[in-house]
Amino acid sequence: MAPRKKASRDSNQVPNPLTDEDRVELFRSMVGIREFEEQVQRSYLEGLVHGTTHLCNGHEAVSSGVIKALRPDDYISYTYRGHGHCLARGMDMEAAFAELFGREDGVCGGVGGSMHLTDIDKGLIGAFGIVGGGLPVAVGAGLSAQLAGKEQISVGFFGDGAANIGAFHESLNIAQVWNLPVLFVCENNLYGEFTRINHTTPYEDLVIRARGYAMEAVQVDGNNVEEVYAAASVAAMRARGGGGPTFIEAKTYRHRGHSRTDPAKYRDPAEVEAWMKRDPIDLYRKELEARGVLDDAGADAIIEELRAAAKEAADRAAASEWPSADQDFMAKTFA
Amino acid sequence: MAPRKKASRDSNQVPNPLTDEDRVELFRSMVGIREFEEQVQRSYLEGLVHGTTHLCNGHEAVSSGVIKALRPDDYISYTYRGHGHCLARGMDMEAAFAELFGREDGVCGGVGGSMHLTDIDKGLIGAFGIVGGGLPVAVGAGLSAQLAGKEQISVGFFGDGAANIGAFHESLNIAQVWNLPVLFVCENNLYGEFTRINHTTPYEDLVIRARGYAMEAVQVDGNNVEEVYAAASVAAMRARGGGGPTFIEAKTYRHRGHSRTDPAKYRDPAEVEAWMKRDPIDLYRKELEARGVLDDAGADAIIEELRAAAKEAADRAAASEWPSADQDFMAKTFA
Amino acid sequence: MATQEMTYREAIVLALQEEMRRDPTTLIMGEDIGESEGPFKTCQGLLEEFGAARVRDTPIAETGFVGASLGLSLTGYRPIAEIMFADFLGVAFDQIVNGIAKHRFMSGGKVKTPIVIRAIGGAGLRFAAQHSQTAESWMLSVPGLKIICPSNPEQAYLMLKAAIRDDNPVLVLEHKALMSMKGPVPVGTEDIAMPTGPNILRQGSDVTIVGSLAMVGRSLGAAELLKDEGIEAEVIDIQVLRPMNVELIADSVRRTNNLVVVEEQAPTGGWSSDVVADVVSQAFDYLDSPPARVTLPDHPLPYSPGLEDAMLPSPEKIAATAKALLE
Amino acid sequence: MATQEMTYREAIVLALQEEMRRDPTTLIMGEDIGESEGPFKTCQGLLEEFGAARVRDTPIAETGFVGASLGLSLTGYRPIAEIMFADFLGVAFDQIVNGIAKHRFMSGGKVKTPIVIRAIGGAGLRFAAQHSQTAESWMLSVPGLKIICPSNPEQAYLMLKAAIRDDNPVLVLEHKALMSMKGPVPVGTEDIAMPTGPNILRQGSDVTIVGSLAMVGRSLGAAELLKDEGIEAEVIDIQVLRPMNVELIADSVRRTNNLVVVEEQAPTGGWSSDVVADVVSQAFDYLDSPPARVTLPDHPLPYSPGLEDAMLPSPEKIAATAKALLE
Ligand SMILES: Cc1ncc(C[n+]2csc(CCOP(=O)(O)OP(=O)(O)O)c2C)c(N)n1
Ligand SMILES: Cc1ncc(C[n+]2csc(CCOP(=O)(O)OP(=O)(O)O)c2C)c(N)n1
Ligand SMILES: [Mg+2]
Ligand SMILES: [Mg+2]
Repeated sequence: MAPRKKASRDSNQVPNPLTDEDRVELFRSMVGIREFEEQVQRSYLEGLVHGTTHLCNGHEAVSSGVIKALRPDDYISYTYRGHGHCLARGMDMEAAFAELFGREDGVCGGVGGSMHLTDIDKGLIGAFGIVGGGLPVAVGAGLSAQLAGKEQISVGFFGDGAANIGAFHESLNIAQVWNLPVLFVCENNLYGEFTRINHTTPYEDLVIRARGYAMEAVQVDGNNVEEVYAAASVAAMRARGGGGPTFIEAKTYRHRGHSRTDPAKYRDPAEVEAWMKRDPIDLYRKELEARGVLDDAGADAIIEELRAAAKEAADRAAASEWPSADQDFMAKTFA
Repeated sequence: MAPRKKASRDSNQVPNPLTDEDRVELFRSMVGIREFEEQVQRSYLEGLVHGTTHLCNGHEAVSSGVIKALRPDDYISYTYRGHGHCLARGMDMEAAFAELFGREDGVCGGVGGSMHLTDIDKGLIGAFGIVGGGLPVAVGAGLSAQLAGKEQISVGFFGDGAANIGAFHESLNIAQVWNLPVLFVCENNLYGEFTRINHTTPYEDLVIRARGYAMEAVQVDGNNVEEVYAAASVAAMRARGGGGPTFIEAKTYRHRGHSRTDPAKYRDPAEVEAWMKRDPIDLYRKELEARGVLDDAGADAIIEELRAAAKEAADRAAASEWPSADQDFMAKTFA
Repeated sequence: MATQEMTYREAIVLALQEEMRRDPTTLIMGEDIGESEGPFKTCQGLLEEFGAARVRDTPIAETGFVGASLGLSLTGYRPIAEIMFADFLGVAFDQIVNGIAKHRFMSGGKVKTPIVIRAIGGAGLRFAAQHSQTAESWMLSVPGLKIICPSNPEQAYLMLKAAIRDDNPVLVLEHKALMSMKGPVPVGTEDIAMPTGPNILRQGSDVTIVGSLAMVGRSLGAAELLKDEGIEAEVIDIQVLRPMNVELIADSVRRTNNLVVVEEQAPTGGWSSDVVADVVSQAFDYLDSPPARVTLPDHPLPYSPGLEDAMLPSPEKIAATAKALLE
Repeated sequence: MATQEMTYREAIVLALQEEMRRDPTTLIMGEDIGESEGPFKTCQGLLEEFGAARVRDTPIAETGFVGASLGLSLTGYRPIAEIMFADFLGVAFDQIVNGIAKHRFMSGGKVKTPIVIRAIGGAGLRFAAQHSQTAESWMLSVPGLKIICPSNPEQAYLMLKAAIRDDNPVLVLEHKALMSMKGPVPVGTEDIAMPTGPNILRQGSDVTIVGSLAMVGRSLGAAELLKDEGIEAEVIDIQVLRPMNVELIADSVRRTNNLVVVEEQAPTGGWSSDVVADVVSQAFDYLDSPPARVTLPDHPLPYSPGLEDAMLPSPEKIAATAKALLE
């Protein structure tokens, strides 16, 4: 095995090195997310997805890489741009589509919507539509994990834009003071909605922010899924062992606009082009092919399979019933 | 003149070196604050001050030193523990006492109270009772100063405890991104109410927090008024020149409890003793005497004078009328 | 002054533009409002005309920039803060209720705080529970704050201009479902005054229907339905939620003897209860029926389109409620 | 179970103690609540008995620790968050209204969020504008939240225990002016239920007076004054603000035919309007007079003792209001 590129000073001690099966699984995970999102876009244009939706194309290596490093009883909080995290964690595609379509079979019965996919049984504790809003919740889950004493951890995913809001600050400080097993995973895609990071933050390397909390931190290529995995594995190991939280900055890029039909005209074409060349799925495919883990046909087959799976799941979801307006909503409000 | 101790790498370039008259003024400023607060405590025990009050005994060098570095058109925001800032800026003692006593002649007509002394004509833009609440306001005043283009600056005073709240974070980030002329002055007295900093913050040197914003920062001995002055002068010069904000951590200690009659039993007696030995007024008195700027009798005379002045101001304030409940409060609510 | 047909959104843009031209101490802050001109395009052309110093893209930090508006107002500026979705008022809440709304009073009436907070709220666009609130009831009880709600392009224009000229903190709640509503706007109006109470939009003698924002149009729709049944509804736009003044509504009720209030919020804690309570105390003897309220149900708003539609007060439901009172 | 005389504050401590003993998944977070036992001493002895893992001093970061309670509740714990002054609910507001209150609903009813937020509010102690609010009206319109208000030691004890056992987010508003009120408390009660509506504290046939928290005692005081004039007031403690249920009040009004609601908040946006609106719709034909409300004035609370006292609804003012209805 070729030596893996170092993600940080610790990444050469990855606790659970990947097998080839793991690698194929990672590839499948990313492709699954991509094909799901592509189908969401098509479904959106067909009028099946309502209101708004925030696609994560381009970010697949972050969700797939981090979540691969987790155990089944770990907790994850994420955002309105959270389809990828849910799928990487095993959310059923049909249930996810049905939620986006507002149907009864949706993972939240159609009342949550695209921004709020939640599946507590998988540790998917919530998708937060208020920027930064999920981080205190991740801290709470981290405290829970610490108290339970079962080496669980909690992960809070968030964007670069979220690093400027108060909830972020309070969360990182509390996690550090209480030495909580929390991974703060910043998906730095350089934009908060339509505004580039340089307009809102004093620098582009958000890993710097962790210094203010004296928190362990690492910056990774968020388009390199194994590098993400390695960093998350190390951080998870540290957290499970009582070593406290880690800030992981994953440099990535969103391929599409912020939401819906945003054409993202505010981005420099050269920047877009440079990043599109670094598509995390293409990169990994090349790496796996170079390593002989997958061949071209094998990779194509996976893509075909998952594209078809997404399409079928969407079709089934589109056939699902609308939720009844006569149901007992108060029972959904109060337990 | 003996070389001044270095506060930071820049402090040997203090833009406006102090004259002996300045030094006496600084001493008077600190003594005035101390005598005011001592009188507040007596008045509190006599039932003249209502509700609660937060004394700043021990912090005098911070307010006096920073405010000495300001120009008349600069802006200052501060906290419930804000009597010192107001007095250092020239608030009339009687008007301050009258406010604490809830009288008509109070600087806010008796409706503000001990936590909310405000005097806009002196640039004393507000005392904020919500921890961290004054910092966004200081940022706004800093933006105002930047837009006006008159080399004004804005200062936001706050405590160590406030460095953990969201408003702090958002304020520092905005000030840095917008390169605003704001001095963030942290009076690190090691306690937020009854809880020591080590329970709430990952370290005791809050200057570290500034790193997360890539902000210029300096730590000073908050009980050494000239060191505070020097650091503030440098930061003010930088801000006026377009160099952006500075974080100033002033290490200090409160001599009394958090508020009212809190005996502050939660503090280690050795810690209290060590700090009481470093009373900023005693230290400066010794320094001025050693330098021959003041002699013992001169220092005593200043203390006597200001003690008497505080007493008289309190007596006059106590004789002031109660505000009428029949007045037009809506006119105080809306302009 | 000329009347021009335009959308609610364009009316907002025009008001901002005219007032920013008029007064160089005005400035606007918000997320993605500069080059991107705001997610709802409510700041179209502003950056180009007024430059980056006065049209400021902020970090995602509502506490920070809303709080900054207090500092600006105390030092000679007239800041306008745009809150992209009214739901996000929650993250700036403390600065609004404990800071901005109280600062003048706590100073003994010695400072002025000319601040406008514009927030775009409301349901109907399938934005689900965290992006569909009008949110005014959160602040309805906060002394020191004015709250106004434009329900059409003319009001969007006039009210925003008035708010910008007002020397006090004004929360202007705009409704996202109204953004493309068209109507005549008296362009260039210079004689501007803050609205001080409600406004009668349709006269009628049988029942008074009061609404705000998107509920005004639905109330007018209900009036049409009622007309078909021979019932003449008077429709009133509440316009000003704070300070609340129901005299005109009480007057109307003295004529119609029946009252329905329509609110796009939960049944508890909203302004419709205030209207009922105040009207009852002012016009008790004139009421032929107990005032009725049509509100959202007492749970968060669901995402699914059919569900969202079923929750919102419809013209049919409003009309039925009014009719029931008259029976 | 034995009845024991104790203060409101001691009743809070006891409820916390008993429930934390009963259920190891409970824990409490707040500022200065550990060694210092809380600024109002509402956490006396807790650290000693339950240790620092379950009695947690937090940084000054209400958004952080209130939000953390949502994460804890989703993962098997029953967190209790103490907000030192109810006024500080403002800084945690978003987490409460957009997060905690909506999370179960948005999940399709699939998660449980057993969270208690205790907040100590209220006027009368000369704490001025930023430290004297009861603040409940900020959240009165927020579906998904329960809000309860204990007005005496027994209720402080029973309600807090019930809130801790409830599987939903409950905001328990305690009043700082009641902290040293003494009364009998049924120590060790195991049969606990969440209150679902108001409670009659004094029977009377002439007028119904409804209050909450410190206004309950003042209403009882008013009833004594009225008695001297031959007027029998029925005094009702609203107890539960959310979900609001006024049936018992409407029943009472059907007997007394007159209603006064006393609220320690501004005249707009508070629960007294909801009570009036709901009672009017349920008992319209039984009302002999328009329901009256006694509230704070529509400006922030002033500091000066005489001013503060003049603002608060006094027994005299409540009695005079009731009397005026009967004239
Ligand atoms: C408190 C708050 N303010 C504003 C918004 C509107 N908003 C939604 S997403 C977003 C940008 C967030 O950027 P980032 O954190 O980088 O995440 P990304 O969308 O790039 O994944 C904004 C401003 C919001 N949801 N919440
Ligand atoms: C948001 C908020 N939370 C809690 C409080 C209660 N409180 C008042 S002062 C204080 C401690 C503040 O400590 P620090 O910032 O260090 O300032 P110091 O009092 O030491 O000067 C606390 C917790 C408050 N006023 N505001
Ligand atoms: Mg981003
Ligand atoms: Mg401190």
